[in-house]
Amino acid sequence: MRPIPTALRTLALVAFATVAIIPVYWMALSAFRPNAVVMQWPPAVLPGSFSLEAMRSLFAETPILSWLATSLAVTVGSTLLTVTIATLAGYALSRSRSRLTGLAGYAILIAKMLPGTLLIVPLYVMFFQAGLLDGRQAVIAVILANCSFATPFATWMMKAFFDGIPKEIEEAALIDGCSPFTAMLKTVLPAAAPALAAVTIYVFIVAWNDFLFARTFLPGGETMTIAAASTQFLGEVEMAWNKVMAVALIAAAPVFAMFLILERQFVAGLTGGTH
Amino acid sequence: MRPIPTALRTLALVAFATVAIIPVYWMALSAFRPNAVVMQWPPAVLPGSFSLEAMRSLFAETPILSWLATSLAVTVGSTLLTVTIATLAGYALSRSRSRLTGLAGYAILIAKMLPGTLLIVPLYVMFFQAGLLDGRQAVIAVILANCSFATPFATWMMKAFFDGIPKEIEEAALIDGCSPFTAMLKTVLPAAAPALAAVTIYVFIVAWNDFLFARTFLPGGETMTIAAASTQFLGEVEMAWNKVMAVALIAAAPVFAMFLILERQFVAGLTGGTH
Amino acid sequence: MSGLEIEGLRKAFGSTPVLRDVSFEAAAGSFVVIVGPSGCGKTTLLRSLAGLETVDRGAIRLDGRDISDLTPAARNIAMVFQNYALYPTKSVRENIAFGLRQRRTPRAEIARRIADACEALQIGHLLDRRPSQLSGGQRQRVAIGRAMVRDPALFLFDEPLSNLDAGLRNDLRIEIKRIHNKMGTISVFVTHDQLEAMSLADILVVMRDGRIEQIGAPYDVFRKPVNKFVAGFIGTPAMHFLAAHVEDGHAVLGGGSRVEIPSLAAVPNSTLVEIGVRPDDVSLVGQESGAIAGLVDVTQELGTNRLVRVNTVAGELSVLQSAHEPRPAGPVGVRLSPQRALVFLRPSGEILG
Amino acid sequence: MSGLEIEGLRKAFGSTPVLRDVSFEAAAGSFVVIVGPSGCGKTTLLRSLAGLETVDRGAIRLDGRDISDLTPAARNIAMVFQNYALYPTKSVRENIAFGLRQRRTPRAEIARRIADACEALQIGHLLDRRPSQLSGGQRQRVAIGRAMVRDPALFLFDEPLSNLDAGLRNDLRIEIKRIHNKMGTISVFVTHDQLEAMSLADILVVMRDGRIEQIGAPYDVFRKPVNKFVAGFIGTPAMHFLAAHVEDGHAVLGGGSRVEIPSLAAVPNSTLVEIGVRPDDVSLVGQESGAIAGLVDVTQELGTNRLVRVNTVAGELSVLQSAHEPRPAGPVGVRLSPQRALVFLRPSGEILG
Repeated sequence: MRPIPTALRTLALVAFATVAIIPVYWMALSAFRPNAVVMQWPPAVLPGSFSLEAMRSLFAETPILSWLATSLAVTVGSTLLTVTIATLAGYALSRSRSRLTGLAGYAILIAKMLPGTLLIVPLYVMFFQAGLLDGRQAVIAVILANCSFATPFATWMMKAFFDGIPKEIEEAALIDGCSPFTAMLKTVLPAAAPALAAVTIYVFIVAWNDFLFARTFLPGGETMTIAAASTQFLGEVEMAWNKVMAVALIAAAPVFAMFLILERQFVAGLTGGTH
Repeated sequence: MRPIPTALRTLALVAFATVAIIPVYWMALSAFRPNAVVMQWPPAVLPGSFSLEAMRSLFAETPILSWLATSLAVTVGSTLLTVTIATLAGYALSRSRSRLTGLAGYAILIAKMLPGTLLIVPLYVMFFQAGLLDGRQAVIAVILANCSFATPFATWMMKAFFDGIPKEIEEAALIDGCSPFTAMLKTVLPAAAPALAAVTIYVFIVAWNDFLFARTFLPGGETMTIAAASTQFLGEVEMAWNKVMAVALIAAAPVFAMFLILERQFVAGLTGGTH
Repeated sequence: MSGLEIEGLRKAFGSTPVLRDVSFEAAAGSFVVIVGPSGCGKTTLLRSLAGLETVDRGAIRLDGRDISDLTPAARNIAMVFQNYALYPTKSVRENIAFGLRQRRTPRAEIARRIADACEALQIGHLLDRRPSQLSGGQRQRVAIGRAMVRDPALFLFDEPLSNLDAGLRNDLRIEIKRIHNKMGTISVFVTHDQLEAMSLADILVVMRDGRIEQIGAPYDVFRKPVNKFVAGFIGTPAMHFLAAHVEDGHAVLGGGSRVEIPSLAAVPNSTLVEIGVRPDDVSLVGQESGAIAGLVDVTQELGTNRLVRVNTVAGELSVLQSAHEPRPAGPVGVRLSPQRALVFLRPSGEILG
Repeated sequence: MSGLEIEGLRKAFGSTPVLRDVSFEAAAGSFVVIVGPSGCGKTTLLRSLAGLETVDRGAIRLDGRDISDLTPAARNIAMVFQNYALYPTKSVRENIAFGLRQRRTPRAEIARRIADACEALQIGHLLDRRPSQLSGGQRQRVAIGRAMVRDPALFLFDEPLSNLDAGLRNDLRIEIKRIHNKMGTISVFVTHDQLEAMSLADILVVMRDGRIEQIGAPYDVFRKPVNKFVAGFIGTPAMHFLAAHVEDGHAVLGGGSRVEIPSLAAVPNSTLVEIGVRPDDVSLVGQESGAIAGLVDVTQELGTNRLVRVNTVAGELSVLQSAHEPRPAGPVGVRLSPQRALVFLRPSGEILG
């Protein structure tokens, strides 16, 4: 039986592919074309006219290496901080029986919905008052902001995963001679490896791609992340579109790489199963 | 048994609360204070010094009503478009047995990870070439961009929910005398109401809060969304911080309201159960 | 012909055959139970009857009409699913009425039929609830009611009781049989539980690997299985098998015990066989001559009876004895009842005679 | 004293009492099965023995030592969980060795004990696999092995077989009993399945609502239940109850049938009672005088036997008869066996005499 007609299904999938896949395809294509080909109308939709012109001028004319370094600092800092908090809080929420837990879970659900735009104004004011927005130490502000943004969902992911690890496993360890702390360390944490990987990827991607916090808090120039820098050519009168696409592609590459490497853990972590 | 010490749990929850809740609290507090109180150091952390000064000057001195109207147009458009595509594609993916489905599911998982920053450059180029970035019609560009960003996760949510509705329900309807199409319409769609609500909220929030696309595609001035407008005061030499917080609060209010109204459906939709 | 005829059904998923030439007939009013281990094709067979699967070859005739190519809606059948498959957003009343509404049954007639179903299934007080507010047993009652009001020519049951606990399962089994007896239509019931199958069936269909192994009345299948698979699958506690070879009309078991079995009289010497023994066809005796020597392993009280597992020189055996008797321990003798023992050929597993 | 003594255990979750003064003793080597409907407190009792729950009052003594306040690690117990609770990231070998490693058992000793467990449970070929690569039955074998190698003073089983299917459940039941017999420690086994409880127990503990209703050998509990709850809970097929009142040493049933029951001789007239009748204590006879008149409702084949449900004037009864006999239908008579009938007082449910 086919409960829905094939035509409808095909249509839906094509619509989906159009909105989700084509922009990425177009970016990859344009980054390796001469600007003239990119600008022609109607556009050349099939691959062809390979050129490294954009890449070469990028490394020659922009502080792209410094942007990448800033991105790396922000990303590593945000990831370490967030994963630590999310793991501890997620475990605490998952294993606690008290009323407080229900409330905290509720708070997370709300906080999960808070977008960066909502956070940025109060964070800006707080960081400014704390003197964090001067020069290079603004990187710390970006890290804290990313953490503030990513912690709720990361905590929720860890909690959901810990929820899927039966508490009987720790109880078996207690009976087998462990203390509560070693029981967690030796039985639950190893089992949570897929969730840790998933949360790491999530925070990595959020932090690496952050545009809002970096653009708002960082002073600019060389001290800018690659993701934020990638948009700064937009709207110029004479745009080198292939160059813009090349920056965007370089900014996107680590995300794709990370995803492809850790994809299996990530899926396991998302689906939350221990088996 | 308490598998983890109370101290550790408390610490984790406090860390969580700090990063996730305090900024919101601070924003709500500051929006209703005189600027002098907001700026004082050390900050006054408890409520007090109520004032409507910021709100009043906001409505008097900025085109805030036009910003709200633009936000509304962008949000309604994005939501309608995305929910329609996500529902059809999610149902098709959930009920199809073909190989194609596995591939499409995989594509969604990847696309889910693509942040707005990655999309923006190719989208800008495409929209520019299509002539969508002139004046007020740029609102359409923002709608398409939001849809491109939100569709993968929305589709995944709908698919996950449809997956939780046993196909036997449609089969029972077939046996009870329905055609495949009426079976879906009369039995599956009503059951998917919580998922529709959840996806609607998700897209609504994404679109309402979008900063990146609005800031990049919209011409500015009166044609700007409230979320994007809320940050444009940051970095001014003489900041009226309470005014900034007030804009941020107004920008956030509909999200909170929507969340509180539809919260029950949303949770049901997230957890994906029909029962 | 009035009744259900299935002729040469074949179906494959990709290159995996799931139904290989399945044929049987059932007269009007019979209760057919299809039983077999998981993956034997029983559910696919049922779904083919419903029209939820298309078959590659073969015909399904209901009351003389070929329904093989009809849509599920046009077959005049009703089905009860394992997971109940109630419409989650509709009330119990709307669930039951849905099929009748789709067929534009008059309002008064719908009300009358719902009232009948409520009486038969004691679900009258649930009519305004949603499925999510019901227990598993209540949900399945409603699903049975939804099938019943349609007054179909064929009732299909796809393991309807396997999500329920033991007590409820037994109650609902009796109610299903009662409703079947009252309505007089044909029912086809799929289960993997052989005791459930035995207790419900007029016609028992035992399947394995997409084929029908045996069809018959439950007691006939129990007493005269056609092969070792059926013998081992049907019956609780399960049959034990002892390897043996034939010598002058006797079965010579491991350890050398000889048992004279009537059906072996004409079998050539040295034929390899297996002797199938049900726990109620053997008895514990002293360590006397002629008995198979063994050691009591584990005893299990069952209430009126007791099941004694004995490790004998010929293999493992279970013996059912009255719980009145003293609990055995240590070395014992086991005596088979030669009239009741079944003989299977090795390695084919076919029954002898 | 050697053995397990439990004295006056009480526990409440909030204001809901789950254990109300639970006491029993079990000698060394006994197999105790705690059985009862869900929510009766049986699992809480077991977890209290393990130290996973603290009790509000009462004492637990194991071989004379009060273990009530010890940590789970210090109690020298082992436990098998319903969901197996294997360590998911460790191999089977590491799972089994974990408890011994934590206790710094020498390497050679660990290897020896693992070898023993592998032999007893036939899991030698699984040692290098992960739990996720095992079937449910294999996982539970490994969990039993993990408990076994610890050589504890007390084995705890928390419904270990309820996630397995019927055949496997029976096999593992026998293996658990075998291992228990071999090791000679005390086992406490919790289940909601009364047949499993009967078949495993030396000492059967029937619980309801946080209290122990009856303790005894399985056959004694089956034949001499202390009240209607235990009588109805223990035994398959289940006991039926017929309302009656006493008149001159007879029970007068609904419809007026009179049955002389020895234990009623000294009971005052008009006392309200219920007569408990197991299906194997009644027989079908013709519609002769003295028999209870009834109509056959549903018959269920069970293999060697057949269960016949009869609607009588006195109430619903089930009759177990040999499947050899012709299948009954229509009006019949039912005769009780007065010696086997149990009499319960109404409304208390206490047994008479």
